[in-house]
Amino acid sequence: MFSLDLLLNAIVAGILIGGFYAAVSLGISVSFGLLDIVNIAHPAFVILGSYTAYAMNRFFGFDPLLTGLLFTPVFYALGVVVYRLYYLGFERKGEESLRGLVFFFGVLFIVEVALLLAYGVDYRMIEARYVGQSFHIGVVGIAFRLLLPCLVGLMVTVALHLFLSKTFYGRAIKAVSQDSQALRLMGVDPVKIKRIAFALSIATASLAGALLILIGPVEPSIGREYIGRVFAIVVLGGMGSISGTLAASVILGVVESLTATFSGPSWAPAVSFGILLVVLAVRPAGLFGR
Amino acid sequence: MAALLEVRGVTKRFGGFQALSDVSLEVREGERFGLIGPNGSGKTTLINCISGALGTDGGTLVFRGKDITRLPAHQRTRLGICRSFQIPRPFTSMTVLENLCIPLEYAAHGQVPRSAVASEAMEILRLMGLDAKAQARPADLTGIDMRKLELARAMAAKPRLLISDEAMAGLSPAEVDAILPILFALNERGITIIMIEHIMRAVMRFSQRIAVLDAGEKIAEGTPEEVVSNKRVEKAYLGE
Amino acid sequence: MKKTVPLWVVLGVVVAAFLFTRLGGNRYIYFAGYFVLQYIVLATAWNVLGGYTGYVNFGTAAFFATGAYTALVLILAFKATLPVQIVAGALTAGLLGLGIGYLTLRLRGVFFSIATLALSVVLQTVVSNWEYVGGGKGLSIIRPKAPALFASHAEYLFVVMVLLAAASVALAWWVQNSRVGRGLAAIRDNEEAAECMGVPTLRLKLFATTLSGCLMGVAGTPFPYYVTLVEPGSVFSLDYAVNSLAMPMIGGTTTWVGPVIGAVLLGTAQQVATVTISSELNLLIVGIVLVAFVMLAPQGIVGLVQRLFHRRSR
Amino acid sequence: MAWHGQTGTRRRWIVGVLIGVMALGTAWAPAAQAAEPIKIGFGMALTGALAGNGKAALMAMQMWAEDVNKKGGLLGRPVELVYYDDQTKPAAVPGIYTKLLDVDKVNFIVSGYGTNVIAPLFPIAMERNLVLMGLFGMANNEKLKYKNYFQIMPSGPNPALGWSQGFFEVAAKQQPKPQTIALVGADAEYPHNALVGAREHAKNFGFKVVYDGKYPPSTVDYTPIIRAIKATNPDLVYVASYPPDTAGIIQAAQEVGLPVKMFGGGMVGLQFAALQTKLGSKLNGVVNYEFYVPEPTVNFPGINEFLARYQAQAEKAGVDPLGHYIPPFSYAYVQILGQAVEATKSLDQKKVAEYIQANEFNTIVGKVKFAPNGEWAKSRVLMVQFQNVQGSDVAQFKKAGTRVVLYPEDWKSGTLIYPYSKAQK
Repeated sequence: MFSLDLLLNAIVAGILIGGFYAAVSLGISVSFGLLDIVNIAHPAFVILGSYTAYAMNRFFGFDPLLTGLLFTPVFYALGVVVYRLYYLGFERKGEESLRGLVFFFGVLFIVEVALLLAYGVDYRMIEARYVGQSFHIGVVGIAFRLLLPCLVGLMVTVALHLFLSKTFYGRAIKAVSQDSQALRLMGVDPVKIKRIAFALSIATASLAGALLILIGPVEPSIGREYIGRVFAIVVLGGMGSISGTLAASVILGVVESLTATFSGPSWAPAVSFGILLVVLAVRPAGLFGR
Repeated sequence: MAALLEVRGVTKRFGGFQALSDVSLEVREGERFGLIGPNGSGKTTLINCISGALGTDGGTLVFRGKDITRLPAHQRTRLGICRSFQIPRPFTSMTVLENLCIPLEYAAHGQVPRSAVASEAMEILRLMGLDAKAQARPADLTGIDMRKLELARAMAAKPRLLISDEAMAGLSPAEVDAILPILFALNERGITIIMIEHIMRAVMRFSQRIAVLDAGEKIAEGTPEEVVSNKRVEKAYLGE
Repeated sequence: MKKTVPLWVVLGVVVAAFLFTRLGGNRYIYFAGYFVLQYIVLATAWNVLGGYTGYVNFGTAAFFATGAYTALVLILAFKATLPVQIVAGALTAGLLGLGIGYLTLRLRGVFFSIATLALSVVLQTVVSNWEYVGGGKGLSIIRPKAPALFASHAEYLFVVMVLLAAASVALAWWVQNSRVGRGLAAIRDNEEAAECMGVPTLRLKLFATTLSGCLMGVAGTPFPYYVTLVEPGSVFSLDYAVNSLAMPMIGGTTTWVGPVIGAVLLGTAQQVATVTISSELNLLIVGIVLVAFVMLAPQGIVGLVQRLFHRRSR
Repeated sequence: MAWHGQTGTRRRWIVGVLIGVMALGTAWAPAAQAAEPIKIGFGMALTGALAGNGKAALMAMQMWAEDVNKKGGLLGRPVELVYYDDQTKPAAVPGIYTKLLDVDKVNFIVSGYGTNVIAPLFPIAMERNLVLMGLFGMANNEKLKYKNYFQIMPSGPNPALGWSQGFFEVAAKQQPKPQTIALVGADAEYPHNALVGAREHAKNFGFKVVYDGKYPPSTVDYTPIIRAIKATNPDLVYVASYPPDTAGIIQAAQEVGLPVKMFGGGMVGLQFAALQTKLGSKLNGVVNYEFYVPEPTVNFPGINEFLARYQAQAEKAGVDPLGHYIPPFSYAYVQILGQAVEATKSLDQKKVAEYIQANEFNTIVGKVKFAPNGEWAKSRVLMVQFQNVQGSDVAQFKKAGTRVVLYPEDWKSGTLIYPYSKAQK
């Protein structure tokens, strides 16, 4: 049952899905990798993004990607609020890591249940002209449903990368967890920098959520399935490295796709998490870490 | 005097960075030994290797005639090597007194009867002038008291060799003058002390012998006077 | 003298529970009681590692499931009795805990937590692909007649759970008040300093992960006879991870009482909610209470009470 | 009281009692209790994975209680439904039913929705020899052989086989006869059972199995799976899936292009408006199982009235607007219990069980007779093909013509468009 055609398709499907994984993981890469904020509620915000896209599509006929983009400021504001709570409750007292973890666990629950109350447990899907369309390059078939999320994921990755490396605020964000003292000396408030960075990470969830609902149906607790995957990617990618996150996303996507194609899909989750466990045990700095 | 600690050709690498290359030195029983060097010269790495926080990539460590190169840190502590940390690391959830009970119960396990642990801890606190704060939490201590707690806790481990890692960094001259006598007093009780310090005045006054590290190598060793007049040392500190 | 006190307390509690079942009355109490008691075991177990030692474990379900599936395998293979299942479940889950303990060699803080999360998923996938225990579909089992002295399985499982809960609380009490407990607290506060003060950190961490895993596994062993359906979805339910973490956090993590208070409050609240409000509100309450507690009362209920006490005495 | 123990006509009852109390004073209260209600207890998935279906089922059951009470109740006593949320969690079931039996003192218990919450009910029912009505459980009684268990899903005495019988019967009749088959399903309880049956059918009908795979329910992208299936070039593809994967698989099949002759079989989700309207014309050609479709051949007495009432309420309750799948059957399983109580004039578990075992019932899902193992004596799983679906209008699914019945012969309402690709055009 092995054939070149299958292999190529599996790899391409993996890369496409990998681009999407990158979009979901970027937020955590920033919050967890750069700020040391263990936002395990991030996938819940992504789902919130999905439902926003769903609601806007259902009631106003908006394209999900458009909604995703339009709502980034709203999510940014949401991020500011969450960070404020987190800062007041934990960071200021120097108790961030463990209690903060529990805090986000609670936030995850609250977002999920709020969505449940509002929309129920049924799977929601979205209609768009390009869903269900596909084209072929040689033997390789590419679905728009997967291609668009991949492209958008890549665009967000590149944009974030440029922002972090080229702008003043970007460089400040990169420096904040390592040397907040130096920032202070330069007259920059590290808390403000962290707030911007965290809000930015939540803003990416708006777009990622729109992509998620393009790819497949969504229900409120589906985010849990992404927690492990996303942290696997961020750790594999070497904590806070944007290019590493992208590379790890693609690797995970391709590995999952290959297992699904060739050795029975029921082992796919064990493969990705197995990689995570091994990497954590052998090389905690990640594959692309320093 | 017999050697208490022998460091023989110790080497340590971090990735491609050579942190220590072939460092050897000897610390004698009862001695006050100073370890100095510019920032990044490998002082803290060397202590980490001696105390067991880091493994070595080459060389041997001998303590009281026993090879300790492969021993985990807590066992070295039980043999009698104890260090204080440059940035104090108290057990934050415990009172000052309880902080001292940990080494008394673990490092000095068997040496102090269970019933005597609390009184022994109080004794050490009194020696350090911390007895009034016995029930305080570390978070409520002043900077200098925190340093005293760090030393007191190390003392409670009943060490033969105390490694004091910049116990006086950031303190005012008056505070330095408060810490130094404590170290002298400890030494008089027969504890060998390795002092790592940036404050030259303190090291020179305290140490009987001094070793100088630069870029992971030992460049000089001798009495304070010998070291001060050493050309290589001058170069290392002042540059060309 | 003092050492034997918890032993007598445990024995007393179990005998009292047994006599209680002899009174008859409505069986619902045993089921509701079982639910709460099971969480006393889980919360106490979680706290030995999370509260005393400072390693947050998200993988409670993995250990719980290890216990449940060990019991299932023994039932399928040897028709083993519950006590045998409990001992075996404790051993296998303890072994898994020991394995996790070696992870702490390299993984501190959050990384450890993420690894435990991953462990849960890997284990669930493995079980889902293991046909002998029913795979992803699960397996129904038929329980044997309840043992003599007990009117039904409800009573039997209830008394067993009382024993397990009392024993784990006694163990936690002992750990907390022993040299070991103080060593664990030192690790929680500062692992490197603890090692330098002669605390054998690795050995103590291994002890904590093993004991914690072992107790979690024990909590899972009666599951097959309780539900009579063992299926990955419900055995690996996120509930176990969330509750076993939320309960100590709400009760207070530094003492043995904290998890017990948390489990009794939260467990009872959930049990009551199941038969009253019956909606998502139930979950919402858990989430909000959890967030409120970590933000406003980081020391949990025990901490609140202590503070109140302090203020009065001053 | 406001929280539980809800009767179908609760509001009316409360209003009635209030008026009574106001008019006659407290002395009236004992009189109201004279006709003590017959209580039917159950746990139902009102939260958790199956809550969508659970809520719809509950609504239909409440409609039944309303109907019965309007006609004067059972044995002259009103019917009261006592229910709790089982959160779709098997572990919650023992506690809930013990409370129902020992605290609420219900007269009968019926199951919640789904195989996994039915399984933990058996020990409780068996300990006390209770009648146990099951709602959509698959092969629960296989090992236990409990004689008082009756299950309403029409998959027949051998559920695993009855489930996919139609798919294979229809396939075997086509010319040229298909030779190969791919089997694929989610790694969970129902798909597993369905695939066991499909494998056996494949053997019996002489189809060669060229692909046999499971995927985890958390799969994000189904294209690799569809490609792997396509590479084995099967004539038939039998899929046993849950709603999210059903959607994913159909989408992926559309994108990859699946040049097979028949596709579908055991996909859960296509029975509901949500997926039907979202997938729209992509469904054309898909052959899948159903229990009820609004075809002229499938006309049970009372079903149309029931659906009209249900559909009027559905929008507000936020449940499936069509109600073709679970609601009629959840109405029917309490309907049977009610008929048995009336016929035996008794609340005795043994008598009622024996009556249900021995007799045929006329329900809104047609005539129901149970086999000794508590399943339907004869399978009535319909195999339908989606045809002429256009756009996402829900109204088209309320009428005949979009889901044509191919099997069994008794209910056949159209012919198969073969192969699959032809129906897609």
